[in-house]
Amino acid sequence: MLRELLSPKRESSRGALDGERPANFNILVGKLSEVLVKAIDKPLGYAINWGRLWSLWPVHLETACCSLEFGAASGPRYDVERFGIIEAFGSLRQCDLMVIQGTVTRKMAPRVRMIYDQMPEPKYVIAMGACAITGGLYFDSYNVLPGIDGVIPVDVYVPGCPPRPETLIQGCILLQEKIKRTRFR
Amino acid sequence: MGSVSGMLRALASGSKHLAVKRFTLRYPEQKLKFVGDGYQFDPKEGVGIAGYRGRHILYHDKCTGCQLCSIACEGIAEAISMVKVDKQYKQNKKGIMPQIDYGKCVFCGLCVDACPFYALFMTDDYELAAYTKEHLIYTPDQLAVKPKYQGTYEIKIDELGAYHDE
Amino acid sequence: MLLFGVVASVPALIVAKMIAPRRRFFNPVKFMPMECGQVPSGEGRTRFMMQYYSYVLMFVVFDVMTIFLYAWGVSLFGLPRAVTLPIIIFLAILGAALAYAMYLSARRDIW
Amino acid sequence: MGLEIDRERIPGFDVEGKDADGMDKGILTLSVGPQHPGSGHFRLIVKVDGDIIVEALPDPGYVHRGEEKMCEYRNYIQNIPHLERPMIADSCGILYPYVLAVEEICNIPVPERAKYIRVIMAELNRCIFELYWLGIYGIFLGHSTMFMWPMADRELLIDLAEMASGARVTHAYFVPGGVRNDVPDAFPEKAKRHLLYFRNRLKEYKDIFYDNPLFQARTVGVGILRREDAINLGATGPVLRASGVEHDIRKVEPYDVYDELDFKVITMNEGDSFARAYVPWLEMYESVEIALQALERMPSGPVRTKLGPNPKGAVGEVFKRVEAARGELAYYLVSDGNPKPYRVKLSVPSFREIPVMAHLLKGAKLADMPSIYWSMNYWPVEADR
Amino acid sequence: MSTVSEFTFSNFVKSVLWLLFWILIIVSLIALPIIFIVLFYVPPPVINGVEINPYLLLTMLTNPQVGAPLIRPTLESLFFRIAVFPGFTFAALFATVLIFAERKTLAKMQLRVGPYHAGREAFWWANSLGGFLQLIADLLKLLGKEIIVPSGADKPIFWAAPAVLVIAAAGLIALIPVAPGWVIADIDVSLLAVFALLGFFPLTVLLASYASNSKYPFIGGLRALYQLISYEIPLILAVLPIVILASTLSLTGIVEAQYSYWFILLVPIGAFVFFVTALAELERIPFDLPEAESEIVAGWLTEYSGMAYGLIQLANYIKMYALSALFTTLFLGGWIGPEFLPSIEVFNVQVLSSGEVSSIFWFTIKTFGVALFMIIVRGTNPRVKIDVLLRVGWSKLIALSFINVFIAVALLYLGVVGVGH
Amino acid sequence: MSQQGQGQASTDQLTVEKEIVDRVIARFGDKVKLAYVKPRRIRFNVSKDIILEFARYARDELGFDHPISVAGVDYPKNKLIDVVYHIGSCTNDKFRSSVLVFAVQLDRDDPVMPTLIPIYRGVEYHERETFEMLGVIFDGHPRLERLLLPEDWADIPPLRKDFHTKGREE
Repeated sequence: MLRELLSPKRESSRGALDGERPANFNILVGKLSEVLVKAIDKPLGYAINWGRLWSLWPVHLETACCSLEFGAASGPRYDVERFGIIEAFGSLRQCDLMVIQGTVTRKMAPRVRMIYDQMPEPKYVIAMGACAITGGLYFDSYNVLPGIDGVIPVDVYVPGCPPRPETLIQGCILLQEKIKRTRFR
Repeated sequence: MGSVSGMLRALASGSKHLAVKRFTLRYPEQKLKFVGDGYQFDPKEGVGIAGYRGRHILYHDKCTGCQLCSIACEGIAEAISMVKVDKQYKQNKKGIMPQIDYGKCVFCGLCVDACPFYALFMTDDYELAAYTKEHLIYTPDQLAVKPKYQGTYEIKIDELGAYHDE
Repeated sequence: MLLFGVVASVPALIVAKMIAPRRRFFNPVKFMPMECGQVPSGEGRTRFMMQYYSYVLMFVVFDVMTIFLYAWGVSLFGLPRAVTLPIIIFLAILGAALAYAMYLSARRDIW
Repeated sequence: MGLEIDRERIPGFDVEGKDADGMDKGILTLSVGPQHPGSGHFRLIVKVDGDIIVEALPDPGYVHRGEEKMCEYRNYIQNIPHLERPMIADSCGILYPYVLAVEEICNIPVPERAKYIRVIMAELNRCIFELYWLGIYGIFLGHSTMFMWPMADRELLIDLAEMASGARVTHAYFVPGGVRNDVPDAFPEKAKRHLLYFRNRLKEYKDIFYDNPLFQARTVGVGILRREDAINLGATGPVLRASGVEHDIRKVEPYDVYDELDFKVITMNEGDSFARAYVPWLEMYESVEIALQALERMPSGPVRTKLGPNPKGAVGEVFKRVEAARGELAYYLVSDGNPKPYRVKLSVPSFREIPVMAHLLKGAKLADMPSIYWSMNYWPVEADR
Repeated sequence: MSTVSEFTFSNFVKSVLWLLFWILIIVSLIALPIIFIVLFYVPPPVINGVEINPYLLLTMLTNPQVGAPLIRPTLESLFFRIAVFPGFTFAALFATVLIFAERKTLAKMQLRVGPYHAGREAFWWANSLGGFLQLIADLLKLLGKEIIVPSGADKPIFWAAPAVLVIAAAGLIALIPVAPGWVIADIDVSLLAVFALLGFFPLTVLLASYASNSKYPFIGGLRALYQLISYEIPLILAVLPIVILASTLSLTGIVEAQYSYWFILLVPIGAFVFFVTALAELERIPFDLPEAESEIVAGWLTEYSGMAYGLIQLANYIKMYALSALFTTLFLGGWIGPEFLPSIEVFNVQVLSSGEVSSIFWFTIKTFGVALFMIIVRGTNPRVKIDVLLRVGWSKLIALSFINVFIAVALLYLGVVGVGH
Repeated sequence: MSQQGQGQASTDQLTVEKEIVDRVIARFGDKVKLAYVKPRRIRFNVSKDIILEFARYARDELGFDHPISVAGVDYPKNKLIDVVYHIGSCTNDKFRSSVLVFAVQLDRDDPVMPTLIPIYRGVEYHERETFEMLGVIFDGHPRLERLLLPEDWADIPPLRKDFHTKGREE
């Protein structure tokens, strides 16, 4: 699915269907702009996407008890800073990764959405723990959301209750794979 | 002066740790060693056998489709549902086996405690992250696979401090 | 050098502004002042009680005085020794004022 | 029903700070949380006048998951996994009184070895929690090294707990009638090795943290809780003991085998943030001592009483309390004779610290907020349940 | 915008080749004509009496020896000094190394690894760098990050503040002598200029925080102001004995006055006070009150995102370099040290003399040592409170500085040291 | 009722508990009802008219000085809500291992009782929680408002027995 979306075939077909700019508008200008886009945008896109892979700064948002294992993951034994993930930024304006650490209650959900909205683009979301994925243990609780998909889009699911730090690191590696394959905006 | 000496001692203590061995387990290359083959349960004794509680393993030749694991999970996380399997086993007349949704499972191991036929155990596998929720649902066939996980590293303690080593 | 600072920093901002991703639609929530996930309440810039105000006053006085000392310090080697005495007196006055201010500050809680 | 709520006064989205009264005085309403590096999953509405906090209103409930209601739908065994979730840093501590209560109401005997294993696990968990707490205390005061060292040493004990129970933090290890599985054969030796090393490591914290004059400048004399206030506000655990009250459930009302073990109750008389940070550090030595003693005396034998699938409780009620890492943790359990409890009430230490926190923050400086807030041994998930 | 099909190394190489191809075409079609037009109207620069014309440049491509005598004059030209060596590039590089050193040293102190894996999927040699690519990744990420300006902010000030901070930091490094003669702006009162520039930062912080129109930055800005109040006077007083002993306000002169004794041996108290106040000036732990996370989120940085944040951090670390260098200059004898390194020669033409190379080496080593000590202090201490800082600054540090001044005067009058010594 | 059939504790070791019971009965007589005496646990059922008096007596005379828990229990069959206070003691060495339990039985349709904040300041948040979870109104409480539930909660209090979570209606 992802690969189909991103394949060059689709790009060329979309260019033909675009119609905004007639193909014979001005050969020189049209070609030059295309050349500029090709020449600058593509390598820069690669470079910046590569930068994003290795510089995921998680926002300091704790929604429930999985924050414990998140803390352990940034501790010396697992040390996610090896992967460029530093859990030391106070403000959400400097962050680009949101790890939902556990249960999202009905009281927390609007805040989570607001924090997500206020983060600068691009931003990625990891759902950590069974509660964040489906509600987990609290599937029949009156105050817990059944997963956070309805609130914010999720990139990677990390199961466990709470997940081991290793699993979280594995999720981060999966997220890096995903960023690699997505389009640079 | 007391404060100055306190400051100096703090600095000395911090600098001293520049010589202590790093504690980090370099995870993707190094993996932890656990006790045993994962958590198991002996229904005759009524006592579990110590081990890590990771992903389940299902022995198809022992599972009778009795649904006890599913019932045990009902009040906990509703992670286990019984699904039809293609193959027929003589001990499993109904042809149903547990399918586990790891998006819901909390790895408490009470389903293992509930299984009276030594069919459902847990393993050391914890690398379960996925891109979609569907990938987190493990069918009986996936559950039967023994994980290829092999960890060898554990904590060593000596005069250089605690660190991870084989 | 200052000009070079401009040359080095402004393009970075402009380039970042140019290539940074933007969403098509305008999301007003994003541009709200950040307040820990809450909708901000009240003004961001309020009248704020100026605590440690006396330190500010002291600073205004002392900052000028200390710079005067530099003129003395630079030329000290060339000056006759007798000239140092007034400076010592000047420093003593400064020190006394400071000590009095610190004494007052110890007696007041809100300083 | 009388449930009309004055919506204007709900501590919620947009009510505070808008009153013209507060604006004129230059009072700034800060929302500390839920996304705040100094709050966790909790919100403090702090009104500051310059640098002084004039009022601090705790606003918990961001992790309220309805544990008590969920208990009524599950039987006694199924309640175990979710009842330890409110406090996974100390999951044995929060499960302990529940297991004791169920044992009393269902009349289940416990083997002797299981009692010792429980004590060892409870003490390990106490240390695990205190270390995590200490680490966060360090990072709250801007001391990143003090976050990392306790985190590293905590992993030594987590390794032990994982060896015995099979999970890093959510052990689900205690069950009515004992523990779920016997500890592995290698456990006692490894436990001794790790505990002795850990006890040596504890000394390191003194130089860099407790004796550091900058740390003392931030905590000594800050947020002094007087003895009478501590008692009357219902403070518990290290907070209470730091105010000079010698009250420890392990001594006052010994459960399992605590009356056979030799340990001291740590108290300090200052009642400030420093004392509240120092008492847990001293208690960790005692915990290591208790665990070592229990390892020595642990008899062999069975570890679990075999039960039917659905134990039924007798009609009646029990109130069981233990000393968890944060203080007195009690369960009030009402049974109507069914396999499911009629009502389970958790009285958690964190919830009891909320009024203490509000009391201490009033009149403190804004910079003292982290040191007071986190010295309360407060864990929002547990308080919200 | 183009799309990226898959991130593989071959794709990357392909795109780079593609880029080179089109650059060639653009160069030949547009750039070359423009160059010729420019050359027609603008006279070529003259270095050391030699006219740098295209012919010479082309000759240098085949016969580099021709360029050798031109290297030294190039190094001495003002543009090179501002842009490259004692100037911006050197400072930015030094700042980068400092960020890396800080992260790695703190990690080692905290028993962990620190940044390590960055870039290992694309470059096989990435791990051997021990994570240095991490900084490039951070930079690229920040470059491609959205910059949010909160509604109600004063946009010009909000945008200008990061640039102003970088500019002021750049101004600082212009005044610091790296080796004999190697200084961009060698003015007589450079010490006073340093103080003037240092006073610039908290004011910018205050403006930026006020422009953000948010509560936490507001408090952070006020804290920056209080912090300025508490450390500024001890900072100025701590340097006064140096001025007394060296009888000059020029940094070069101060270094030259230390050929017999480093001033840290004569006025250790001043060095201590200066170090503490430099930490406060840098807003580093234990004095990072304006950015105290656990109290006021990120202080005055709260609303800054993307490259604006990146520039502020860059300015901070350039400032850290500048203040370490200032400490070296004032107390550790600047570039002074034994000459032991060989001179650098290109085609038998001496580019840098042995003394210059050694001077630069000693200066760099000392500055790095001071910065490393700052990092260790950061790793071992918690943050202080603003009232403690004010009280300590006004009672203890000022008293120490006065004692210091008297020591210097006494040393001078006792004839122990002095300019003529 | 739940607390019947539990008063028959073994009578030999319960001297401390007996002493508390005797002193309370001597002071209040018939106004309080002894529900049970178990080792270290004594429960009285107190009517809401004398609850303040009772609590003050327990604090000042008996030394039960800090609240451990305030729990509400809903009994729809009896149309009652029990508000159960568990009070412990730190200062009285004799009683410190005991927990004094006293319950107020309120009408389920109109659960109003006076607040105990004047006597035990620590019950403030416990009582707010009980108000929120069971709808018990505490007269004189300064901040009787939402505590744990979301601001827009519009259902009946969740710990009442006629509140059922989704999928669990029985």
